[in-house]
This record gives sequence, C-alpha cells and structure tokens, in this order.
Amino acid sequence: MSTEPYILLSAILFTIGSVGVLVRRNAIVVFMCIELMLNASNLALVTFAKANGNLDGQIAAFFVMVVAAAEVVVGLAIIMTIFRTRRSASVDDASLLKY
Amino acid sequence: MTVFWILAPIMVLAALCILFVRKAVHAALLLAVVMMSLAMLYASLDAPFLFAVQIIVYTGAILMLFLFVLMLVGVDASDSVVETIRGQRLLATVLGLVFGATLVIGLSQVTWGTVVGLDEANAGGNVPALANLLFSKYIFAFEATSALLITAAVGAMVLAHREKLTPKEKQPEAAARRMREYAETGRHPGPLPAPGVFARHNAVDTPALLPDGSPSQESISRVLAARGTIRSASVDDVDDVQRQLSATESSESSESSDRADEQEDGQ
Amino acid sequence: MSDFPWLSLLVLVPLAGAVVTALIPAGRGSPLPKQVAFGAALLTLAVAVVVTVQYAAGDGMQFTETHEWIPAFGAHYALGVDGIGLTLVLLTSLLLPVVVLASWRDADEANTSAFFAWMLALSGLALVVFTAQDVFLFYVAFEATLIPAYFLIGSFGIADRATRSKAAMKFLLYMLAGGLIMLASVVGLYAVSAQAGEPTYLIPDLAKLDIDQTTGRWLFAGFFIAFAIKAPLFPVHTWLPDTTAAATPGTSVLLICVLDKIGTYGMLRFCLGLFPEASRWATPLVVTLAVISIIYGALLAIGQKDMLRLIGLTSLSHFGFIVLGIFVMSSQGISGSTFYMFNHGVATAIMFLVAGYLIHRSGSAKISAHGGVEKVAPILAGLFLVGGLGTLGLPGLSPFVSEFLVLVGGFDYSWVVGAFAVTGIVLAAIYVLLMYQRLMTGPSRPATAGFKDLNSREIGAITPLVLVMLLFGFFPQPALDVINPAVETTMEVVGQSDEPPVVPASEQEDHQ
Amino acid sequence: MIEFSKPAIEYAELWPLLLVFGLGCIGVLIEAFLPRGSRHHVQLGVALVGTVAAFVGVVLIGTGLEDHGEASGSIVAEGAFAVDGPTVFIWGLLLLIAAAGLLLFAERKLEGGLSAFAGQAAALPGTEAEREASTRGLDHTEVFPLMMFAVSGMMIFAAANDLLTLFVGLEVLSLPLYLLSGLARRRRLLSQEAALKYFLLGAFSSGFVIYGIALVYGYAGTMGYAGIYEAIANTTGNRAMLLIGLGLISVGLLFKVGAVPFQAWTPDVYQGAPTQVTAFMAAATKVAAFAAMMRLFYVAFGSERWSWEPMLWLIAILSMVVGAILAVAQSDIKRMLAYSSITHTGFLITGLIGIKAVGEAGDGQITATQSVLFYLVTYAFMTLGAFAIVSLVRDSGGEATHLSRWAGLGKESPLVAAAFSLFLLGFAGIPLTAGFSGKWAVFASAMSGGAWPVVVVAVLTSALAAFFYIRVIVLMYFAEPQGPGPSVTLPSLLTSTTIGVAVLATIVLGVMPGPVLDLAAHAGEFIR
Repeated sequence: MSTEPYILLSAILFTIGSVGVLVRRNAIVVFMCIELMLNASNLALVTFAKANGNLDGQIAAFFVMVVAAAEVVVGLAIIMTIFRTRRSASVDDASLLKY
Repeated sequence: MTVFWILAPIMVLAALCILFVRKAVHAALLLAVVMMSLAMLYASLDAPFLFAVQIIVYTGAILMLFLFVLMLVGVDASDSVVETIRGQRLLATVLGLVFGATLVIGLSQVTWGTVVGLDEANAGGNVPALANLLFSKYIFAFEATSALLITAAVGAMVLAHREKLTPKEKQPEAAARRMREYAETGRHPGPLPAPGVFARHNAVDTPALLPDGSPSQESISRVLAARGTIRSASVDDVDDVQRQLSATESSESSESSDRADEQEDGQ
Repeated sequence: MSDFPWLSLLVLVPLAGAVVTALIPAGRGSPLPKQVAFGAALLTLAVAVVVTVQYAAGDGMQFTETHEWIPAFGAHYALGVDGIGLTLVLLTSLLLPVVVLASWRDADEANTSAFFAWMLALSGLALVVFTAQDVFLFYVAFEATLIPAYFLIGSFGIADRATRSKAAMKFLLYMLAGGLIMLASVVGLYAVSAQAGEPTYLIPDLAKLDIDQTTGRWLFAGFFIAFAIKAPLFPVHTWLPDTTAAATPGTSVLLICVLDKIGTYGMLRFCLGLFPEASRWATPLVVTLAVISIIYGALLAIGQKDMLRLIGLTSLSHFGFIVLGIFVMSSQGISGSTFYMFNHGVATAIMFLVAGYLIHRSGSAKISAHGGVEKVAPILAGLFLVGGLGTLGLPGLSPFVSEFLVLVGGFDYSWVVGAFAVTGIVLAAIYVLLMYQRLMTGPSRPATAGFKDLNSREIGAITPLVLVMLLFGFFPQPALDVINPAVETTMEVVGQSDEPPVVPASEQEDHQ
Repeated sequence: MIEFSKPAIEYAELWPLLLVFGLGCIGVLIEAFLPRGSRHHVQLGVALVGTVAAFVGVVLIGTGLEDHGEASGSIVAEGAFAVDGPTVFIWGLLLLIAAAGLLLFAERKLEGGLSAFAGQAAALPGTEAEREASTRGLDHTEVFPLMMFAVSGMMIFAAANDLLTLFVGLEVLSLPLYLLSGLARRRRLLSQEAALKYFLLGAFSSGFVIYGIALVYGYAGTMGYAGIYEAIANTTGNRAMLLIGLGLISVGLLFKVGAVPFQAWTPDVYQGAPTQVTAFMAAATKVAAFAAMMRLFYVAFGSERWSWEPMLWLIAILSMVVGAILAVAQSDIKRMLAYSSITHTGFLITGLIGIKAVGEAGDGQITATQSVLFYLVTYAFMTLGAFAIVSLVRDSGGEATHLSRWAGLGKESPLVAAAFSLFLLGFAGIPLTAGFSGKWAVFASAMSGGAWPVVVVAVLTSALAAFFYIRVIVLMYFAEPQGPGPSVTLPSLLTSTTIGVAVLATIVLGVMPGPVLDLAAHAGEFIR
C-alpha cells in the first residue's frame, strides 16, 4: 500500500467539506459538511497510523468520533432551538446580527 | 488497493454532490455513502475497531440524529437561492479551490517514507492494542471526553426539554375552556373544519368552502400555509364545476380536461 | 543639603491637595474647595522656594532620590533637579497659586471642586515631569498629565459644550499620538539598554550607553515628534488655537505656560542629552521648522479675530524661538531658551489671565466686540499692556534678555536664521500693539461700556508675575547663574562625542 | 500480547484540574436531586468553594515545582500534561476568572430576582410558556456546571502536552460556551443566533485543527510535543506537510483567540451572548488559548520558528489594524468591546513573537512568555470589569448597549462612569493603568526580539484605538442624555465585588506591576 493516494483523497474530501461550509446556506447541511471535514481528518489519521507504524493515529480518530458525537448533540440542539424560534434553519435568516 | 480505487471515486462524487443537492435529506444520504465507504477503507487500513465504530457511531448514531432533526425541521427545508452577501458563493468557491489546490499540491510533493505497517503494533489484535494505549497513554484524554458527553447531555436537556409548569389540561377542563372562550370571544368551540371536502380537490392543501362559497382558512394546516403550498378555492370554482358538469353532459370529456387545465393556469 | 526628600514633598503637596479638593462636596460656588486648593498651591510654592534656597548653583543634579519601582522594566522612582529643571519647577509652582487665584470664579457654574482638583493634579504631574530622572517615570507622568488636561478642557471652559468636547478630543488625540510614538522609542531604549546589560531607565545610565547611529536616530525621531507636538512646533500645532479658544484662561495658562514646556524641556533633556549625535544630525530640519513656526505663528496671530486664539498662536511663535535656541546648540542659545521658557510662561500667563478678566466682563472673546477699555478699566488695560510688552520683548522686561540670547545663538549658527528670527520680533510688535489698539483704545463699544475695573483679587493674582518680569528684566544674572552650569553640562554631552563638532558630522551625513 | 502497564497519574499535580472537573459533575447531580428553590445557592456555593480550593491547590503546586534551571515543573499523566511554571500561572489566572465569572453568573438583582439566563431555554421567545417561566422565577442553574466544565477544558487546553489532549481540551472548553452563549433571558433571538454562529464557526475551526494535527502526526509520527520537536530537529527534507499542518492548527487556535482573519464570530457572539457569559468568555478563552498557543509554538514547533514567525507578524498587524478600524465604526458598546478585544489579540501576538527564551535575553530582560502572561492578567481583569459594568446599564428593555444610551452617564452615576472610564483608559493603555504596563511589556518583548515594525504598527493602532475609547468617555461625561437617560441598576454584592476587584487590579497593576511581573518571570519557560 502507498500512503499518497489516501492522503490526497482525504485532502480532497476535506476541501469539499470546507467549501461546503462556505457555500451552503442551510445550517444542517453546513454542519454535515463539517462532519465531512472531520471524516477526512480521520482518514488521514488512520492512514498515517499505518504509515508510521503506531496506533496513536487510530486512537486520535476514535477520539474525533467521540468528539463529533458530542458536538452533534449540542449543535443539533442549538439548531433545533433556532428553528423552533424562527421556523427556518437557513443560516442567512439568522441575520439580526450584522457587521 | 483495489478497494481504495473502487471507493475513492464514489466518495469524491458523493461528497461533491453534497455541495449541489437542494434537499438536506439528500445531503444526509450522500454523507452516509461517504461514511460507509470510509468504514471500508478503515478496514483495509488495518483498523477493524474503527471500522466498527465508524458504522456504529457515525453512520448509526450521528447520521441518524441528523435525519431525525431533519424530519423534525421538515423534510423539504431547502436552501434559499438568494445570496445575502453578493458574490459570497463565488468567493467561497474560489477560496476553497485555492485552498484545496495548495493542500493537494503541497501534499503531493511530499516524499513519502516507507510504510511501516501495523503488523507489529497489531500483533496482539487491534482492539487489545488500542485498549492498551487508550487506558494508559491517553487515559486522561479519555476521561476528559466524559466531560464532553455530560455537557452534550446537559445541553440537549437545557435546550430541548420543557418542564411542565402547569398541570396537563384534561378533557373536562378543555371543554370548559372552549365554552368559556366561545362566550368571551365567540371563538368556534368545535373542531376545525376539514379541508377541501366541498371542492373538486379532495385534498389537505385545498381549503374547504363555506356555505357562502368563501374558502375557510381554518380548514387547512398552518404548516402548509407557511410553506405557501396552498391551492386556492373560490366561489367561482363552484360555478365552474357546475358549468363543467353541464358541459360534460353535452360534449365529450376531452374538452372538459382542457378547460380544467386552463382553470389551473388561471390560478 | 539634607537628605530630606524635598522633591517628593514638592510633588506630593499638589497631588495630595488634588485628592483632598476632589473629596470636598461641590456646592455651587462654595468657597471651601477653592480655599483648600489655594492653600495647597501656596504650600507648593513654599516648598519650591525652600528647594531653590537650598540649591547650590553649579553642583549638577541635586536633591536626588532613587528607589526601584518596577525592576522588570528597569524603571525607578528617581527625582532630581539641575538648573534647567529648577527653572521650570519654579515657573510651575509660581503659576499654580496665580492661576488658582485668577480662576476663582471660573468654575462657579460647574463642579468647582473637580476644577481645582484637576488643576492641582495637572501641576503635580508637571512637577514630576520636570524632576524625573528616569525615562519611564518621565513618560508615565508625561502621559498622565493628559487626563487632567482633558477634563479641564472638556468639562470647563468658555466655549459651548460641543466645541469644548471637540477641542478636548482634538487635544487628547494629538497628545496621545505623540505619546504613543514616544512609547515606541521608550521601549526601544529599553531594548538597547537591555542588550548592553541590565535594563535600566535612569537617565545617567542611559546617557552612558553607546547607541549605534541608526538606532539612535530612530529613537531620537520618536522622542522629537512627541515633543514637537507638545511644544508645539509648526506642522503639528493645529490643536493649539482650538484648545486655547475653548478652555478657560486659567486652563490655558497651565497648558501653554506649564505643560507645553514639557516639550521643549524634553528636547533639551532627552533629545540632546541622550542622542547628541542624532540631534546634531537633525539640527538643519529642526531649525528650519523653528524659524517657520516663529514667522508663521506670528502671521497667523495677526489675522485672528478671537483674542484667546491670538494669544495661543503667539505662543507658537515663541516656542519657535525656544526650539531654535535649543537646537543651535550654543551656550547662549540654550541658556536663552531655558530662560525663555520661564519668561514666556510669565508673560503669556499675564496675557491669558487679563484677557480672561476682560472676557468675563464683556462676555465675548471677539476682539471686534471690544474697544475703549482704557477709559473704563485703566488697570486692566495697563496690566494687559505690560503682558503684551513682555511678549514682544521690550527691554527692561525679562523676555527681552532671553530673546536676545536666543537671537545671538541664532546669528552664531547662521546669519540667515538670525535674520528670519528677528522678523519674528517685528511681527510680535505688530500683533501685540494692534490687539491692544483694537481692544483698549478708541470709542467704547456696547459690550465694554461701563464695566468695572479689576478688583483686588484679580490684581493680586497678576502682580507677582509683573514683579517677577521686572525683576529678571533688570537683574537676569541670578537666574542665569542657576541655568548656565546646567547648560554647560548639556553642552558637554552634545559636544563630547566627536570633535570638531558640527561641520564634519553634517558633511559625513551628506555623503551617505 | 502486549502487557498492560498501569498508567502513572500524578494526582499531586493534577488534583486542582480534577477538582474543577468534579465540580461540574457535582453540579449536574445537584440539578438532578435538589429541589428547584435551593439549587441556585447550593450551586453557587459549591462551585465557589471548589474554585477557591482549586486555586489554593494551584498555588501550593506552584511553590513545589521541580526546578530545572530555566524551566521548572514536570510532565505528568503519561505525557498528556506539562505542569510547569506557565501552566500553574495560567491555571491560577483561569481559576480567578472563573471565580469572578461565578459571581457574575449568580447575579440576580439586575433582573429583579432573576438571573441573566433564560427561565426556560426550551420555551419559545414571546410565548405564554416563557412568561410563565419568568413569573415563576425559574432560571437555568445548569449554567454553573457548564461553566465548570468549560473551566476544566481551559485548564486541559492550557496544560496539554500532546496534540490529542490539546484537541480534546479545545472541545471540552468550547461546547459549554456554545451553550452558554444561547441562554440569554433578554433578546433571546440574538442570543440564539450568537450560539449558532459561534457553534458553526467553532466546529469549522476545530475541523481545521484536527486535520492539521493529522498532518503533523503524519510528519512526526507522534502526538507528543517533545517528539514533534525532535522530529523537526532531526529530519531534513520536504517540510510541506509539516508546514501545512502547522498552518491548519494555527487557524484553529487563532480562531479561538479571535485574530484577524478569523475574527468574524467575535462581535456577533460578544453582542448576542448574555453579558455575564461574554465577560467570562472574553477573558478566560483568551487566556487559555494563548497559553496553549505559546506551548505549541515554543515547545513543539520551537525549532521551526523561522516559518511561523512571519505568519504571526502578519496576523498581529492585521488584528491590530482591522480591530481598531472596525471598532471606530461601532455604535453598540458590546460590539465595540469585541472589536477592541481583537486589537488586544494583536497586541498579545506581538508579545508572543518577542524574544524567545531566558537564555537569549539579557539578565533581567523581559521575555516573551513573561510579557504575554502579564498582559493576559491585565487584560482579563479589565475585560471582566468592563463587561460587568455593561450589564449594569439598563433600560426597560434590558441592557442598554447602544452607545447613545450611555450619554450623560457621568451625571447619572458618577461612580459607574468613573470605573468604566478607568477600564477604557486601561484598554487604551494610558499610564498608571494596568493596560499600560501590559502594553509596555509586550512591546518591550517584541522590540527586543527585533520585531520593531510590529511595534511601530502597534503604537500607531494604539493611537487609533484611543479614539474610540475616549469617544465613550466623552459621551459619558460631556454629552447630554437623549430622551429618558440611562439608568444604572444597583447590583448586588456579587457584581460589585467583581467590579471592585477589577478596578483595584487595574490600578495596582498600573502603579505597581512589579510583583505580578516577577511572578510571571518566576514562572519561567515551558518545560519540554
């Protein structure tokens, strides 16, 4: 196995995720794109774990999953609250705060 | 590597589609594709434990939570096409492409050392080896994640759980209240009228017509009204229907369908 | 000379007086805060006199006190005076009771105790500045003077509220900008001294440092810009007329006659004392700016319609003289400048305060609104004339002596500079006499008809100043005896680093 | 089969951290088992006593650190934490801020017997249910355990000695803050939006952090800082991966401290969050994040200094300039303070790029670590005090944060106006306030490190920044109040104590900064 294709794949996924955060307007989809970024990082971590020959990378990926789970709960709770208040989950609708 | 070359294009394609699909549900399903593929990649990278966790935690729990919230929010909550900051999307895309190009070019210039492989580290089995690390070297980080989980639980409770401050209204109280309201404000005490029963469209998105021919706004769901997917119905429709009926008697059915189309356009 | 910390006492008296005054509840026009403030001011003057009496001319830095303050910054609480510092200390402590007495009724409509407390605080901090022997202490006090000055301009004054707060803002921003630029240099000094060993801010230690040429010039620039704004010098003077027009005359006296001396004092003490090489390097530019200030200030003054603006702008011209005297770097020039600082303070204070009396009576600062004051208030007109004559440098009054010395230094430096500077005197005669003529002579205007002449308090406030001016006009020697030795020391610092001094250095510069 | 060896946990060094963590857990249990009426007092009491105990513990640990010459302390918990001088200093500071924050959180006099947090966050704004919750005097006492979790996260973040612990610490500190931002009692829409923005951008930035961590791990083969340092020092060859990783981690950390160009969330969140939360968050997050940043840059990437230093030069300059320019245009006091905090981030980074180690500096010269630690102290107290005062100025609609409502405050309440002026003067860096000493320290450190262009920019921005601070003072003292003037609600002892302490600290640190500076110098360097 060679490392490079895996890392490039993770880089591409990470980029797509970050572009998605910037272009999508729906808060839930934005959040999904963030999850995509985390997943891309996990791929890199697991690949590097194999390349470096130690399991620290896999542990880190495991931690990212735990963190993501907690983040999702908090994040979706916040999004739900906003939605219930404003009946919309679009990021731009939340625009009482301006520059 | 075969697994990789099969999965990689699928993943990139699915990820790209997340950027373009209109509906959030579709995005979630595409994300599921990426995550499942990732799980398989983990398996091929000597990480069987993560393979399982990825499927159980990510695809099983996190994604389900996403779908759950999407259902609560409304399945067709879609993006608005209107940009609030002009050129923001274009700028973001350009920035993202530049960033991605830097990342990819930078990483592809790296000279990769030999892959050590995990045969030695995984000698006693992947799961015991991970457990060994987790409960020795990373024990503190592991403990600290408990704070995260507690926070998440407390947070969800705070934001979503509503305590009952008043005793639940039972049927007798409800009836009494309705009558009282009727006496005070004249609000109709009975159930709301059903939608669309009098019109041609026996459907929930069409208001019922009152005896005088005007549509009853109370007969339709508020949610549908908010989404703007209500068909209108008016007194004229009744006349139309009558005319239509008499016309059907005289002429053939083809004409009548034409007229129905026209009528639809007119609305 | 005893070990008693006289200078600390000198500084402490007005500051403590400020705190006490501020704590007195301010009834409208209640006399208690004024009396306390006046008492503190007199006490300050008394301490200053004691210091002067004990001062031994020619013994260098005296009454020194040094205590560690912030070891990590190399900052010390270090005080001390030499002839130059003592002159300014005397000026400050002389003007403080005069201003308190002259401004007796100025704050009756506002928070009286705050007004006098800020005045005392301002003077106390100015005294710290003039006696500081540590750059950090100097800087802290230098910046801290802004707060009382800001509130004095913004909260009290003869202009309306909006104009005042705008003037206060302008003043503060100019000063802060200058101060912050200086901060960069102060921090730079720290870096230089830290590289040479122990970081320190004591002036004697810093003077010994061997600062390399480029660094020295940058640091010099930082200090000089700040002092030029404070002084004020030609391109950065615009805050001056706005401020004097908006503030009460008493405030203006403290600002122009005391606080602005920090600028010229700083040039003398820090620019020349710490960066002699860079000072010589910058001399042509500074002298040019000084000459422009002299002429430009005088010309602007002639055209003014508001008497407070006019008096403010005369100071621009005078500060030009002072800076010129400092940067020609001859002993006459520097002695003259030091003495000039004192005399300008006294003469301008008379003008400001008497103009204040006039405005208090007529209710307008416009020159055109007045006329024929001579007839109704001869004492007022007379005092104003004395102050004006002092300002224009009439022989027999002390400003003449210092102006003469500066001009001698100017001519020594270059006859062109001297010639331009002399025109400043001619212009001074024009603006003073023209203003006197328009204000005091001629037929009475409605605004000036029938108001009373000065009362005894008002006269009492001005008299000491007139006496001092006359005294040093005829007997300048005691003052010069105090100043000259200190000037010699400064001259040594400037001249010592390379011989022969001026010409080769500037030529070398030209080649670079 | 690998033998499992029991991990060595040095409880003697870690117990304050564990105590704070335990306080959070106890708080949750109190929520579960105590009747509503007594929760508020019990929560406050437990948290406050625990925080003070933890502070005492930190002091004790600080006095007993192992001495290793320039640095002192030891690496504990299997390499997860470094308990050294700076760590102890930051822990102490964080616990002080936490105590002040607790006092602010517990304030109930301003809203007439209710706290500043929503009565029922789940009840929709403007509904009967919300009013019902208000009239019954409900409030969310969960904020106390949430805050304790945030504090423990900050302590982890500041002491983390490997990348994984750093990441977990970052999340532990962030999640509670996201929640706290959304719990305001008044202006709940703004508050919820602030929470959403903070959350989305925070999660976005932590995505960058973890990807950066992955790349650095790929380069160095280890997560530990010491290992990374050695890997960088020992390997030559293409460093693209390391540099990209370093850049991405920096993005996340710079986001947390609100440096330009990652500052977009700051004004919104500072404005929308309950003012008490803003006070705590603005002070504590910055402290923790700068501690983490310094450790990461100095310890892990210390041998790569030439590559991150120019980046930080640029970001310092941008933060100062952009923060100051945008602050001038603000009309809301909380937004203005938010932009000013961006400027202060720039000043802090200026200190961070200063002279590196005690060894390089002359005897008794100020080092970068010392200057940043000291600045953090001054900044934390001034920020706490300023926001605490913002929470006092109110009208019928809650806090009156629009600048025009502050006109004439000097007459209405001279004491509050004077205290606020003091903090503003401190922010502006006028001598004899803490802000001046702090500014001086970071400038001196940067100047000694040769970063004079940054210092010059910093000085010029200070002048610009002074403008908008002074403008508020002008408004309070020299402007006529418009309409019915602002009113200052008399706070209870809790908020007054916080403000009093902040005022005292601002003056003492301005006049006599020596002891704290010495303490910061005594903290020494980061242990490797």
